[in-house]
Amino acid sequence: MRSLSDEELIQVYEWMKLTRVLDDRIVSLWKQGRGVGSTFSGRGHEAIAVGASYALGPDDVVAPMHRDLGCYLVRGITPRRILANQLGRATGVTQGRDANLHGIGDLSLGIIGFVSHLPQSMSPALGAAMAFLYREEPRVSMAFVGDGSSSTGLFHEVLNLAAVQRAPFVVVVENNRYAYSTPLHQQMAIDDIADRGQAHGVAAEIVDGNDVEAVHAVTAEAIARARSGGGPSLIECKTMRMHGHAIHDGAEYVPAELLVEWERRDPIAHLEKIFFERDIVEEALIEEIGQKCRRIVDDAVEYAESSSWPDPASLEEGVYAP
Amino acid sequence: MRSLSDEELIQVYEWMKLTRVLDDRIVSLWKQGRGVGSTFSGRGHEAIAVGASYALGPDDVVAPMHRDLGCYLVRGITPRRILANQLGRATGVTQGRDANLHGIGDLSLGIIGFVSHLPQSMSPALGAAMAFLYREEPRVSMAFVGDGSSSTGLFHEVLNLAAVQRAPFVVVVENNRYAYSTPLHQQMAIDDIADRGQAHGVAAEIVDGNDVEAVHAVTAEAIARARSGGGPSLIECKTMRMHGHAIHDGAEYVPAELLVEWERRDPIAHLEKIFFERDIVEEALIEEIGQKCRRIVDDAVEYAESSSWPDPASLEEGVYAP
Amino acid sequence: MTPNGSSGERSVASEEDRKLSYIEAISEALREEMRRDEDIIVIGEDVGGEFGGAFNVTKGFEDEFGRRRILNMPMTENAFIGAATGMALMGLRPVIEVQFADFITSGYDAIVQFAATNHYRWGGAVPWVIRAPSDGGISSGPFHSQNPEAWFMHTPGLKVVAPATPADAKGLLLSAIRDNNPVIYFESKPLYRSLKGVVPEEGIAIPIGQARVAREGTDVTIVTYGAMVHESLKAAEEISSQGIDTEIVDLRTLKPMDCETVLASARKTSRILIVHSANRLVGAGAEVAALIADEAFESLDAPVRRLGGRDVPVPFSPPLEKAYRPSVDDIANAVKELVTW
Amino acid sequence: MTPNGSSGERSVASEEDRKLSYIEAISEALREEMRRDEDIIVIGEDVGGEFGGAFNVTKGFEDEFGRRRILNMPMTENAFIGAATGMALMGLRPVIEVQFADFITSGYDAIVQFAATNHYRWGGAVPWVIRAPSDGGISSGPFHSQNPEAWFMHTPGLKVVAPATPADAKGLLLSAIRDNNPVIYFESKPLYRSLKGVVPEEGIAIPIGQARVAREGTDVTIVTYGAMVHESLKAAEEISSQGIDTEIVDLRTLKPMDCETVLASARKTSRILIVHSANRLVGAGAEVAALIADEAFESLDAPVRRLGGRDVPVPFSPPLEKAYRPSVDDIANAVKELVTW
Ligand SMILES: Cc1ncc(C[n+]2csc(CCOP(=O)(O)OP(=O)(O)O)c2C)c(N)n1
Ligand SMILES: Cc1ncc(C[n+]2csc(CCOP(=O)(O)OP(=O)(O)O)c2C)c(N)n1
Ligand SMILES: [Mg+2]
Ligand SMILES: [Mg+2]
Repeated sequence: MRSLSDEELIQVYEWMKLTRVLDDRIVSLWKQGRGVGSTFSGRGHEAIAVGASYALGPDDVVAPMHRDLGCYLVRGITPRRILANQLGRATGVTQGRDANLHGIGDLSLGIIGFVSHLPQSMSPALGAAMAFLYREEPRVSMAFVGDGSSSTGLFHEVLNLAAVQRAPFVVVVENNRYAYSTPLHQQMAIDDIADRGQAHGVAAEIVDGNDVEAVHAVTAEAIARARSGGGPSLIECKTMRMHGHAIHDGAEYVPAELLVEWERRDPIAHLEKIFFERDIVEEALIEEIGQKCRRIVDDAVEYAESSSWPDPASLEEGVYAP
Repeated sequence: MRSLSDEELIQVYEWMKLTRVLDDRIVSLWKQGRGVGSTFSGRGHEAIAVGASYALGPDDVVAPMHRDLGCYLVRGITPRRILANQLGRATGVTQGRDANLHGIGDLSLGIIGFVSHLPQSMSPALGAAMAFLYREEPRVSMAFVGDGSSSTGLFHEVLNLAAVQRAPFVVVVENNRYAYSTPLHQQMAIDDIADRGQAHGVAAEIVDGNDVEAVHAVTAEAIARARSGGGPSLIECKTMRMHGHAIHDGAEYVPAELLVEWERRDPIAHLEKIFFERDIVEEALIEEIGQKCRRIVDDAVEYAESSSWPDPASLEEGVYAP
Repeated sequence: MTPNGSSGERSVASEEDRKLSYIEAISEALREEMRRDEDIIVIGEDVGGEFGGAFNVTKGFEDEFGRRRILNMPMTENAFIGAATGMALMGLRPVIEVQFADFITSGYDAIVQFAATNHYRWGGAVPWVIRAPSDGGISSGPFHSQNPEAWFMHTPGLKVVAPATPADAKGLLLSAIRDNNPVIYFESKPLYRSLKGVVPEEGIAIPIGQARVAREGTDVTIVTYGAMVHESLKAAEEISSQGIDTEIVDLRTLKPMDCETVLASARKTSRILIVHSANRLVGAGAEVAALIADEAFESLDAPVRRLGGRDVPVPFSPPLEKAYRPSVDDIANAVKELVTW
Repeated sequence: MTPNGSSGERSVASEEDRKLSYIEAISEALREEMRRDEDIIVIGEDVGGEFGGAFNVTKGFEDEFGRRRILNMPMTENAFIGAATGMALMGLRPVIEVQFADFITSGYDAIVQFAATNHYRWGGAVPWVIRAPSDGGISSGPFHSQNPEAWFMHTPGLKVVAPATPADAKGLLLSAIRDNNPVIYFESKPLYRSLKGVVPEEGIAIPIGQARVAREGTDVTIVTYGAMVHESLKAAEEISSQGIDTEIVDLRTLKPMDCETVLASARKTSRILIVHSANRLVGAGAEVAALIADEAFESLDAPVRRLGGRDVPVPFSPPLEKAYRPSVDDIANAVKELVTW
């Protein structure tokens, strides 16, 4: 299950750590009342968001969602732009038009921004893959969705269409056991979301979503297959949502044991353990990376909080493309 | 595969024959320019429509569609009411409000009328099953859909929800190899629609849709399971659409060999062969049944054509229930 | 308070007790109806468990009514609204919660194609209610702030209500549940906890199709509904000091609309402003304006004016959203312009 | 006709040749654009093969352009409209066919939530067109006769066009395809083969947002679009013998609407009738009436009148459908009433 060199693994760790530090900071800003509107935490999803994105090439396209902070970062959206977006500033990706991680799209970085209606960004992501097919470009498109999304009709329409078109398309399902307050067994009568691939002739695989090496290896394989004309894949990453659905949600409906169990499997701690076991890095480097991440995030907070608000006079600009 | 007594099989034959005679008559009326709007033929689907409906009890509910003339008949909608509906008369089931077989619903007969948006009647049919669960009534609900419908998102949402609720619900897929002009391989990358059950934990079975005994046996089993708390089933009936999509469609896109092959497997001729092989009926009875059906249909045509048109003054009546 | 309390005591006590927030009034109406009628079930995402919905409207309902009546759904609006239609056809009265009004589009076919047309087509009545938490003004961004009521007013076969007060929230929900047709009940999120009001304990149903004169006046009429009723009331207070006497018609029901009340007020004041938070363009207000321009034309002394959301997705950032929505100032200024026209 | 023919010869020959039916004009526009621009692809149900769509608009296209550009879809409107959005984001220009305008609701989220809002939110342009065969009058029943344009006019970020003539059908399709935004192009089924007209061979794009005065007149204005332009023209001819001189404004684009042309005509004639086949209630005409009642109020000499479909599902049976739709007589009578008002 190793598809990453030691150096790459350290890079992956840096992204995961930055994701965690930024995520923690967002949570604390909101708890302090310094946020605007609502926000989401992707705590626990770092291995998926980073591991899968890291397997993509620069010309590939990805449609991340609300738990995928790490993906935005890996693709090149800076913490400054993300925080400014979350705080509704003119310097945010959407210039104050869309909320938290919604709408964080940037074609120059190959990112399709999502809308709340889940999983509506799956189909544009598939469309990107169909455009690559049409133009005979060796590019791949990837979409992230949750367990909840896997019960929607659109999820199935998209998988089926991807299979019929043999599109270079990879779907990463982040099965974090809950859709808002609704546990898996109230959402579906199957054990593995990967089984949904069979309904459409889409190759499917299950992976430990808290093991970044495993996530990367499986995704990299799916991407390679897609790139060489082998069609779409579905990858189910098993994980756990470690905070509430959104910032205001205390998630009292989640049994405490479940959180304890999954805290033990924290993806970042897991990777650190691997580092020590395999003697890849010294503790000092871990410390250093942590500090670097905190500096980046400190800077981003300052940047975002001192950024100006959008000009109300710009309200009606940009609805239409010129 | 035998779940019907000889007598029942003769009854089933009568329904299939009546379906065929009425269907043929509708086609010829429209070809003669005596029709109103468009219409559909269900030729080739008689074993499915009749076989599956015949397995239901009087208190069960069914949501048939545009190829299921036989189902409406078995449930008790008379040829008079059907033809009057197709001709837009005040005496039709929808009093001239809905077209051809659309909207042919009648709660007193346990029929939910369908809308064009496919397969929108699946979810009300599931809702009926959920109402039976809630009221602890030993009733079952059945929905018919085509191969085309099995690729829609709603199909999957409904199967999933049915499985989670363990609803007494049976879905009959009429896989007639085409959705309008689109052949199966352009619709899906799988061979058997039954595979779609696995995505949701729904028991699935494949059956020869031109063999009414087989259709009945499999459906009866699924109904019995549903009625005793065993949850939903998916039954894929393999068949062929023998005419164009609708009356105006010459279906030039269908290879002639395919039609020749399936004509050899005509469900009514197949049952007649069984009758002779098993020595169940004499030729005279077949002849008699045919004549009876033609008389019923002649009467229905006369009734419908001499029925009055709806009163334009009634246009705005009935939009709302009192 | 006991039912035996003297009437004097009772009314004092109850006036105190019976101040409910807008959202409490919704919960109470639903709970009372469910106690009264076993055919009522609740269906939607996250409505069950300890949680009781994204806004906790059905908190505690699963405990009281059991899991069979409080159906937690997977994220499948199209399927579960359609399923509710089937339940309704079988004689139940499902109350559907869409988590935000914005997500009603994910079940659009089930609503506008199936449920809305069913009774007309073959006579099967569909007595369900969709509770749709709508409207913005609270930095929720383009997908948690929408006001889609106009789409459903354009759809034959639906009824559409939009209460502006706790008493109406309760009374209209009672009527919506008891109605034998599909009713979309638009809740005003900005009023959920900010607005309190006296709510009769005994369920007093507010008839569907009746507007309410929220303020009597003689100089100008504001026709409005939902949260904008309160912005309009504030504006009216503000300008009353300048001697302008504003009448405010709270539509309460958008479909079928109470044309008589609207026209009577238009004929009385001769000057009309229409206000809503939904997009102005082809919104509910366009219909009101068209109605007045046709049937009260002779009475008009000034142009029929409309204020509504701008023709952009509801923006997230506070300064943008503020510019997007009609404000008390916008309303006051528009009224002043009309009066001096 | 050769490009080298003398101009005299050419115009005679071309006038003859160049009479196309409304639907031929659509096919021609699409074919010409596809020859010009490799980024244009066609996507929809049954659009490929020998068949070329339910109305054969793309018949022969697969032969000419290959299967890679003519994408036959499974019955998955939500997915394939969304996929078209993704293609558009990658720089292609998909032309989507929904088989009937009625089925556009099955892809509602993909249209109103994703595609419409995208450019505003993060700047990704979505240059697609949805071709939507709409309107009735030909006994197609409630689900093959709908006119859903008002819903999309209410939606920020979309453009909406509705050509009434073969020349406009071609010219507006060219503009829609070249536009960098999502455009919904409503085709009028009743005009498909019944209406012929001269269509310029060279693609002359009709700008989006420009109305057309289809008939000049001085006494009264009819504002209309689509098939009702022709019913209005007939009514105008009929009553011209009674000395009533009717002006007809064909909107052509519904969003963004050409308010100037509408208002100019309203100010000129002072009497307005609005006509469309879509449900009158909260329809496109409500917006036109509201616009006029506001901005041309001073010029009005009579109430602003509207004729539209009744607030019922489009009925199937001919006598009912006839009663449902505005007729030439209805239009003529409404105009006469306005003129004598
Ligand atoms: C179509 C639709 N319906 C309802 C919602 C409200 N909603 C937001 S997130 C969510 C749960 C999503 O669960 P899942 O897909 O598992 O993602 P997670 O939040 O667990 O990562 C719901 C129901 C929505 N966003 N879209
Ligand atoms: C949502 C939706 N999109 C498009 C159509 C147009 N349409 C009518 S029938 C049909 C094909 C249906 O195929 P299938 O489900 O296999 O049923 P069959 O007609 O073959 O029995 C299509 C595309 C529709 N009815 N509904
Ligand atoms: Mg989840
Ligand atoms: Mg089929």
